[in-house]
Amino acid sequence: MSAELDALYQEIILDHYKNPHHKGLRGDPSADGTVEVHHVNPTCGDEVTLRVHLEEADGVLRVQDVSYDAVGCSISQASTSVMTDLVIGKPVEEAMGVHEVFLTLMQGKGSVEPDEEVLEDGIAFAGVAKFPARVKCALLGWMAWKDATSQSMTTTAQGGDDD
Amino acid sequence: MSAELDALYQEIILDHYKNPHHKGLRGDPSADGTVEVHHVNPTCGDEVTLRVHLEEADGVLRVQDVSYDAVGCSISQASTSVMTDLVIGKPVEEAMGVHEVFLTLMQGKGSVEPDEEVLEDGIAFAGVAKFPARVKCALLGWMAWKDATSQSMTTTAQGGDDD
Amino acid sequence: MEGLLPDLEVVRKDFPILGRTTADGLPLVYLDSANTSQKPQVVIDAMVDHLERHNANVARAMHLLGAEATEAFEGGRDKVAAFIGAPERDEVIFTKNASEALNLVAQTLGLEGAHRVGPGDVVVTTEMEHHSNIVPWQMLTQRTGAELRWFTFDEAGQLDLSQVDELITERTKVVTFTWVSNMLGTVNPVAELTRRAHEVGAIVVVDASQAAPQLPIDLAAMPVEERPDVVVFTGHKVVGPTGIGVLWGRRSLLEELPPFLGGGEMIETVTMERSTYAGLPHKFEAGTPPIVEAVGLGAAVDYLAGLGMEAVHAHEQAITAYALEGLGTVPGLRVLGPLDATQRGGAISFELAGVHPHDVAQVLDVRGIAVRAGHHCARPAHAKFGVQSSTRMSSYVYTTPGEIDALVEALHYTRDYFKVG
Amino acid sequence: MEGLLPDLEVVRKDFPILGRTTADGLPLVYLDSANTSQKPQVVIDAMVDHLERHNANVARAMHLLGAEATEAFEGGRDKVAAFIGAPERDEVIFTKNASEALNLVAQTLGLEGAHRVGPGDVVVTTEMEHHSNIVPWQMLTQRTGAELRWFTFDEAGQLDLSQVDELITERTKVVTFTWVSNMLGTVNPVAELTRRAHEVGAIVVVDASQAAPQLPIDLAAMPVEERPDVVVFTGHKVVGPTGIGVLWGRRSLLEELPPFLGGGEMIETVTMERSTYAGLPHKFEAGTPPIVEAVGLGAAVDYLAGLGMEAVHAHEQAITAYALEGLGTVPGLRVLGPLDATQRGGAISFELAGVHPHDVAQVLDVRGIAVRAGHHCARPAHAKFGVQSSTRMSSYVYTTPGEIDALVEALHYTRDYFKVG
Ligand SMILES: Cc1ncc(COP(=O)(O)O)c(C=O)c1O
Ligand SMILES: Cc1ncc(COP(=O)(O)O)c(C=O)c1O
Repeated sequence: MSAELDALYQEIILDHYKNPHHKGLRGDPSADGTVEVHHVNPTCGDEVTLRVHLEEADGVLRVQDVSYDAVGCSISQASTSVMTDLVIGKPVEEAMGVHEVFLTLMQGKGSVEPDEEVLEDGIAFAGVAKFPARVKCALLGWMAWKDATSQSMTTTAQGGDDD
Repeated sequence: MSAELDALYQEIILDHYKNPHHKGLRGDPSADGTVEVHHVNPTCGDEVTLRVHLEEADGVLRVQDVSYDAVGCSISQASTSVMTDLVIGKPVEEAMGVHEVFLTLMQGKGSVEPDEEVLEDGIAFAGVAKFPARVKCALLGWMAWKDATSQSMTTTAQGGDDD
Repeated sequence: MEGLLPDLEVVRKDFPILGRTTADGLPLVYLDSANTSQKPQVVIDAMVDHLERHNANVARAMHLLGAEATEAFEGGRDKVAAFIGAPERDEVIFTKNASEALNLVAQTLGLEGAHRVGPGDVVVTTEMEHHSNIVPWQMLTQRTGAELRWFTFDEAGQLDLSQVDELITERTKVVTFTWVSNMLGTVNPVAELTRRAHEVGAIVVVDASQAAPQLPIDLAAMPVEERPDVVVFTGHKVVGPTGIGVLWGRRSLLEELPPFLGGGEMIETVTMERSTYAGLPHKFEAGTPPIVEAVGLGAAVDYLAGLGMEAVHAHEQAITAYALEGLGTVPGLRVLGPLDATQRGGAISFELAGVHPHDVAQVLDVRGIAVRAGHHCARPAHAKFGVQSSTRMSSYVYTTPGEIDALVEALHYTRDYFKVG
Repeated sequence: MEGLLPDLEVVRKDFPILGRTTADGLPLVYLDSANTSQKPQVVIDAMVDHLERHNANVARAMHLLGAEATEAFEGGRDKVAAFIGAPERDEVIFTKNASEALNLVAQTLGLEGAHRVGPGDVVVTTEMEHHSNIVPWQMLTQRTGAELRWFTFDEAGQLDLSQVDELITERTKVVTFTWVSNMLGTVNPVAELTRRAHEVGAIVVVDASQAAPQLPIDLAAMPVEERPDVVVFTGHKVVGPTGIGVLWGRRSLLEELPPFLGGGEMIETVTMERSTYAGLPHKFEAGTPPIVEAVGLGAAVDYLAGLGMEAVHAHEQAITAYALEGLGTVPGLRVLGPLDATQRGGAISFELAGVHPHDVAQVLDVRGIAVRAGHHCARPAHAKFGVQSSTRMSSYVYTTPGEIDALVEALHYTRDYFKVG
């Protein structure tokens, strides 16, 4: 019983929940390359307002910053915190790849081996995949990030027509 | 099997079906005391257009005439035909009484003994009461008559305010 | 007989009700499947198992039963999506029946969106529709000031396609028609009508209430210009329970339409001042959905898929051909609809000279044979033939040639009983 | 404990699902009945018997099975009418759920009739409604240019009735509120609010989704000025199946409202040009109705009537009192709603300091205890308390004091597990 719970609530998750990284909205929401989105899990009402700032340098588009305000359960809060650790500073393309890997893990119903190289603290969510009702929680922040990033890429691509 | 059918399709019913009484609309629909109604059995689409002419004489309101056009099954056609025989010429109050007796017979699920004194050919419908789906057929013409008569009484009552 | 389901006797054993007899001990001959189909044991068992072991509300419950119920319910959606080859499973919306699905589309088209129907616009339907595909469009056109027009059909029960150019014009916003007529049995040319409607930018709404039980449907395999924008059908005619209907719609159209019913499940967030709405399919599923019904419907379409819809279709055609032949031997009997079994569905409406349909049905019923008498919710189509009602026999996967024989014999008996001929 | 159902252990045996265990072999403690109730064997059996022996379409079928199915379906209506003491059985309309019933009223009030809602009119609801009794009225007022206003409630979960004069005025066309709140448990003063609304000629729509399962309702016995004009509830919360809801409405009002969905069953005659509509109840029941669901619902309300609604109510109150007491022993736990069990329904929502409701529900679930976490489709009411979500336990006729003990113990464990306190 407790073992089952422990598989879900890994120490890493509870740590991120108590001390979330990169929390609190930062930066100028109207700056070039910045997009803010608001996502909701209609099932339970968990919400996240998330801001992504992309910047291009040397022909590579990077996730310059991600910040957020959120209310929700331990899983959604910790997952958003871990997500920011994983994507901030990475080239967008690479970060999208990490998102894919995390998504595959979550949708695997517990049958996917997590890759620590790629997911770092994110491997703690392997147990969540066995709780279908919680998968949405773990994905809330990631989905918001992906949405904001895609939107920013569209605007950035339009703004950067001349290169 | 055939006995069951014969209980429903009494000779009297088939006779009225083949040779309906008082069929064909008559009289002036806009005459004082005349009301025309159109009733439908939505289940099967059977229809009747029925005209009632009431007239007062010696302080008694009478069913002067009933005429109709109708399409429908043997039961609804025969029942309308029998109804006209029963109500034409009677004081409205008495005719309404006959209607009540017929209604009671039809809603009795076969447990009510028909009263030949009152219902005459109408007793042939006693068997219909055992076929719930056909009760509506047997009542179509009666309901139309009652509706038209009630409407006519209201207008007649209004017209006759001064007596 | 060729084309019959190979294991017909086994199939019949799957349907417990077929073991029933009348009060006189006569076997039941159920020839009213176009009205509603009977249910195989697997459908009943799936519903019982759900109610006895997994019942909970869906989506919003995160406990064990809630997760199981949600999986079962959404599993029903997956099965239905597979059954019709839906391009996307989230395009499958559960309604309460086919009628609600048609109203959902007709009513929301009157409210907003690129396809909004307004004054001067034309909605085209046909004269052979079920009332459920006429009345919603009358309401829409009356409320919006649009015009309702319709294809007529000929003596043989075929739509008059020479009216296409006149009816499907730049003014036409919606073209709607039944895939298979529930009264005439006619199979309409979905691909051709859809292509023509799409050419003028109209959306196409197809009533597949009689098609889904009988024809293999693979939406994803249709060329997109020939694929309707909306296809609806109803659970109880595909061996599923009442209380559930299906609306499949092209995602882009469904996203453009405003919500229909408001309430729980269909929202994203709610404040007292305003609300935002959930994505597909939940946007159109207000309140607690038909959960045990989706479980039953999932089992039902799986059952039909197990028989194979090609085989089901072949069976219907074989029985229909046999029935048309048998009915032809009854003097004074006139079939209303196409006479070639390969060109029609399995509902056969007919008149019997001198005997009213109710009386026909009554005599048959006393012999244990269930047919339908009345207008079959298709009054305009009856009016076309100058009749008010007809008798209809309709077969399904469990119908045997022997049952058709019983029908034909009973019709002869009916004529004798009423002394016609 | 006083007030419990005398044969509680026998009652529990009536519900097959209560015999289930979790994967770990723990007994199931189902405390999510306000979300949906479990089903007794008699309800399941009635549905199975119908599907296996009497299934046919209703009203329009005149054969043996058709007559049996019609009798069973209309018998369900009679039973429901008796359950709520409806003045007339034909005033009972079957919808797909409570949400559809509320939308039916809200949408048709926007179309025509003496009570038609238009620009400048006011619709009054409350801040403690289920989304299904907020969103339809938002849609109505947005579409018609009317104004939506609402009663707020206080910290104790009681409506602020000092707002009556300000909210219920000559401009007010509709007053709608929940009889029993699904989140707070508050029981609202139906008679008083209805009387005030009737004084200004407003119609009163009461959401009895949580009241019907718990309180004896006898509409015919209410003084007419205190009797709401419309009362709705949903089948799956009164131990019936999903796929069916109930709308009771005063005949004269229902006759005045235009039809909602168009189609089969709700018509009188149809021509291509126009249609006329059937009388009550069929006018509002387009398409094939929820037949097997009405059979199940009939058996369900009969089951509850058999227990006696007074006894059911007493049981809820006893369990609720016991639960409030037990929850009071958990440090950091705050109940959102009235604290006096005699003044409330059986749904208890609470916060547990330091642990998010999802995490509470998760820990409980692992111990076999099913509660609900989230906004319970009452976001505005949660916002009022400054929270986004809460945990909710809700009991029913099968709930035992032992199950409440298990809940309370599990909440203590939850605090330990998350190291709060
Ligand atoms: C108070 C209240 N109103 C309305 C509803 C909606 O019921 P349904 O989801 O069955 O439409 C519910 C239940 O979810 C409820 O608790
Ligand atoms: C062609 C057709 N369309 C629509 C319907 C309506 O289906 P439902 O009554 O389940 O809404 C039917 C069946 O009655 C039908 O045969």
